[in-house]
Amino acid sequence: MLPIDRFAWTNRWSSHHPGERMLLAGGLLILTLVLPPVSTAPLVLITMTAATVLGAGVPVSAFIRALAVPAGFLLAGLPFIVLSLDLDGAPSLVVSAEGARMALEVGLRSLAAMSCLVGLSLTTPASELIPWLRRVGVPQAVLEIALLMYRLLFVVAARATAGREAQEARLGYTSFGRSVRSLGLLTAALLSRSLARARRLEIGLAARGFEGELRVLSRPRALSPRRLATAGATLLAVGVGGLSLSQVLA
Amino acid sequence: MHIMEGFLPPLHAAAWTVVAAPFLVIGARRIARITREQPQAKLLLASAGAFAFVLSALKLPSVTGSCSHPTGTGLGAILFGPSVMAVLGAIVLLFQALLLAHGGLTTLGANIFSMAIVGPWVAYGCFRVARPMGLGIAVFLAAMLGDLATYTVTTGQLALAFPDPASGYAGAITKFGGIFALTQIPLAVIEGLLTVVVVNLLVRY
Amino acid sequence: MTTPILDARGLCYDYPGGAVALQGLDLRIARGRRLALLGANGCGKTTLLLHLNGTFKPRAGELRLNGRPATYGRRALTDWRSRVGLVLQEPDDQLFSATVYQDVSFGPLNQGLDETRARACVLDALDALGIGHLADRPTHLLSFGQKKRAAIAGVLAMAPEVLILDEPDAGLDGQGVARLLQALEQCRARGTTLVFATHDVDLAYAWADEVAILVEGRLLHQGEPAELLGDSDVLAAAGLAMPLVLQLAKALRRTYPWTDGQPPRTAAELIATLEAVPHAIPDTIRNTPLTASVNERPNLRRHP
Amino acid sequence: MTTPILDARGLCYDYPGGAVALQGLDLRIARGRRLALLGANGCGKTTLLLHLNGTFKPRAGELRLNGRPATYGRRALTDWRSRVGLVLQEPDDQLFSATVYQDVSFGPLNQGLDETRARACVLDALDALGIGHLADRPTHLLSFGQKKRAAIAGVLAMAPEVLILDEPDAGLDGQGVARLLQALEQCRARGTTLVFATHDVDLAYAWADEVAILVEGRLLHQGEPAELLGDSDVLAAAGLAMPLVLQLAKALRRTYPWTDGQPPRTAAELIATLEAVPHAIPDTIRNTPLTASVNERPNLRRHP
Repeated sequence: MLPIDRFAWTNRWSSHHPGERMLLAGGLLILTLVLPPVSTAPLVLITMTAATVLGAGVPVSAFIRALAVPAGFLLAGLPFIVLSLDLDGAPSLVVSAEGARMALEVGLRSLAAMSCLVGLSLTTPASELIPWLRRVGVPQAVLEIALLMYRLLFVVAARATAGREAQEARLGYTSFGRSVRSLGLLTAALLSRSLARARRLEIGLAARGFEGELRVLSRPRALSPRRLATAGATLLAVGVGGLSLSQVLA
Repeated sequence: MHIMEGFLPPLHAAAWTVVAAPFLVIGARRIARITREQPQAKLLLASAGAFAFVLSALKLPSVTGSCSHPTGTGLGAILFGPSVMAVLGAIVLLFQALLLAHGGLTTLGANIFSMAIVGPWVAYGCFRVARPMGLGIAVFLAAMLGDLATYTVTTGQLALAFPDPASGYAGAITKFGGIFALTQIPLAVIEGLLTVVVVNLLVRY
Repeated sequence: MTTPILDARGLCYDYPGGAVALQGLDLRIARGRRLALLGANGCGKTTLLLHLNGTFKPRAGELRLNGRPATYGRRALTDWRSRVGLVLQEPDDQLFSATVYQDVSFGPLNQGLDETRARACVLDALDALGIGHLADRPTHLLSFGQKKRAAIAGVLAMAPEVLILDEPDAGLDGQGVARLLQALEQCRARGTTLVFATHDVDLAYAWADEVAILVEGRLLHQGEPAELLGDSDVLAAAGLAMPLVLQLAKALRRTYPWTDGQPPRTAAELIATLEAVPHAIPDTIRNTPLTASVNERPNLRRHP
Repeated sequence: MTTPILDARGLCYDYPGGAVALQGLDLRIARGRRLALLGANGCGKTTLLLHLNGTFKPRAGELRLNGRPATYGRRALTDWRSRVGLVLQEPDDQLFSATVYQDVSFGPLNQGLDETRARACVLDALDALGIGHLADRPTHLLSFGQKKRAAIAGVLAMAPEVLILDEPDAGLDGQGVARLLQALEQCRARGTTLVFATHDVDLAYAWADEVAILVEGRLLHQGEPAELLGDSDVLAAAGLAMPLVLQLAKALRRTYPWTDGQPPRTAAELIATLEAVPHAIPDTIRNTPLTASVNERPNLRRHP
């Protein structure tokens, strides 16, 4: 379960300061959104793929697999932007030039933006991104809940997977009706066991002096000026490249 | 139904974030107050959130053969109330973006508004209104209508972003609404049934 | 030689995210026997079990069920899972319903049995596991050992030809293990083939007709328990220790020899062997102090 | 006689819903020793442990910490839990943070240590458990044995005087148990008092300086391992079997006697004892067939 997370912890950059990757992926994401997509998006897609695969050493197959599902949804959705619905008279669907141009722009922008998201999440664990939310004013209690949730979702996921396997072994998913019933049983069991686990965790943490705050120390990691500069230069190059390419295309 | 990363124009993405923000601020304040009085509530809320995330990653049996996922919106709203659910839902959506590449960071505001705010509030309202008609019916209506409300909002969000060149917003709503009506209404019914099964079992425990 | 009920050849499986679980694993499960799958934690035991009932599909390799290659269509899987029952390690992962009776009826009803026949299967399975009196208890109020037996009953009620159990002794105390083995012996008496995955060499040695030793997703050896579990090289390669009874039997044999028959498999057998010896030991030996140094206590049990 | 570090007298505790867990339990934990709490599943071991660090408050009875009666105020509890560390059976019930390093830092920070000193405690604890190399690993990608050691490190980092472990060997294979015991021996070398709750008589016998046997929420006996675990009456009352090594040592003693010293505690010691014997066994014995009947295989290990 959750292969993206596994790569986030095991890639070549996982020991670096997460800020470096946030600068690169976040910067590219912003460029994708604000610059003309037709020229910028392909550059972003290429840069982000190269950074993730060649830089961080994430297998290209993993990158493609992570991108495949949302890209599939994107492909399924684009025809509805290309097709224009004429409601005057008998309703009819026609291909409109404006729709096609919009679909191209949205498709490219979205694909490039997804590559930034996937690149960031394949190289940086979610638990290292969440603490940054403190800077946009998210209260400490909510951050602690989010970080605890990150840990617990793997525990619950393991139980869900095993429960599903046990039900399948007993033929619980061989018809539609049985599937709904089995999934209902599994859901109810998971919920009550998740809440029971919360109570056991309360005992486990009380034994370690829990009195309200879930404060922990992280291993200090230094920002590398060299890598920050490289990321900044990349952003600059993609930005300038995207803008000038759009001039050429115009 | 998640709106994927980069799909919305930047202005729309920013606007939906602004719309969702007050609900999140209220929910976060409420959580901060609850956990100050009862620190253990942190563990309970995190467990519930982890459960909601995992539930959303389980495949829902579907008549059409396509795969979809229960949202758990209705169940969460009934159990925890809509304002807490807004924050839990927002965190779940963040994890879905980061761990599963479902949805996105720039579209987080829009997705939070449809799935963690409107859905739970509608489900909660339906539950309160329909409660006298019996637990099963109330739960079914809450979960189903909560889902449908989410899809309706998503349709509106997409239509606002991509008005039809010929027929404008009305045409866009018809187009996007049409797809969702075909694919999502059966799923909303299944989610309703599933939630009834779950609540019945929980009541019996 | 009869066709094995399950025959795995060259199974390979990788987990998403890159962890390799099985790398060309072979295994033959003969009908009507007790097979122990032995290996240290993380050797791929559980992954293998999930292949044996069709939950996982191997990337490469082949599985034969009663001589015919397995297919993964919906109907084929239904039939497969009716024949090969799988009990996971953690009973809480497989008990869902409110009462034991309801839970055990889950499988038979999914098999499409009518209520009367399903009821008969449920009562039969509860009886075989000696938990008929727990039928109406809520599952969450059972003790750990009771939960374990209820989980097994839920699979047994489907009348599988092979019953596969993942770490059946985990978490049970001595009496719990004894009761469980007794119940499983009942199943075997009805002709069910039994497969255990375990890291407990003592249990495997005492209980199995045959052992298969797994190392890093491969089969190291499959054969006679006494032979494989008495071979220090095999055990070292698998990261396992020799069963205690066998260690002692071998040590005794050096000083206190017996013939080349089968060595004893349980403490009871070993002691019976010792007691059968004429007590005619000369006084010179009888009075030799034999105590090991008491002050020096190795930390590791079972690791000589 | 020195004051015991923990002294429980007449503890009574009922669970809501009526289940009686402790009924007048006494226990003395002496400083610097290894105490094993033995009992069958459901005898109240875990409930007792939760009293020993103040998580549960007894309905009746008294607990003394270093000779002074325990109180349950917030400050008293904080101090108590700094002195008495409790490791639960299930590591997932105690690990809450994304990485091992973060998780282990939780306890020291709660004790009010400043960052520098907390970091030193974390590294020290990781080192004692031999998991320094896992510091930056995510908790959820650890193996079960690694999780167990991480959970222990999280408690050890608080430098408790007593370290209490619930079923520390549960779910670990032979090598995992060996590694864990090695790590705990490190803790003991620093002066930490160790308490295990377990149902594994073999482990308790090999490892403990003292055993306490619990039956139905009461202390049956507390004393020397060899004495209590060699007493069939005591064991029968507790629903426990005799440790295998002790069973064999006793059986050997009848046919193959040694002096009245301490019996061997591990297979290694027993074998060393046997190997120390002069091999002068008359040929009449050497040639007697000693094999137990092979066809008749008892189902129950360790239950003669």
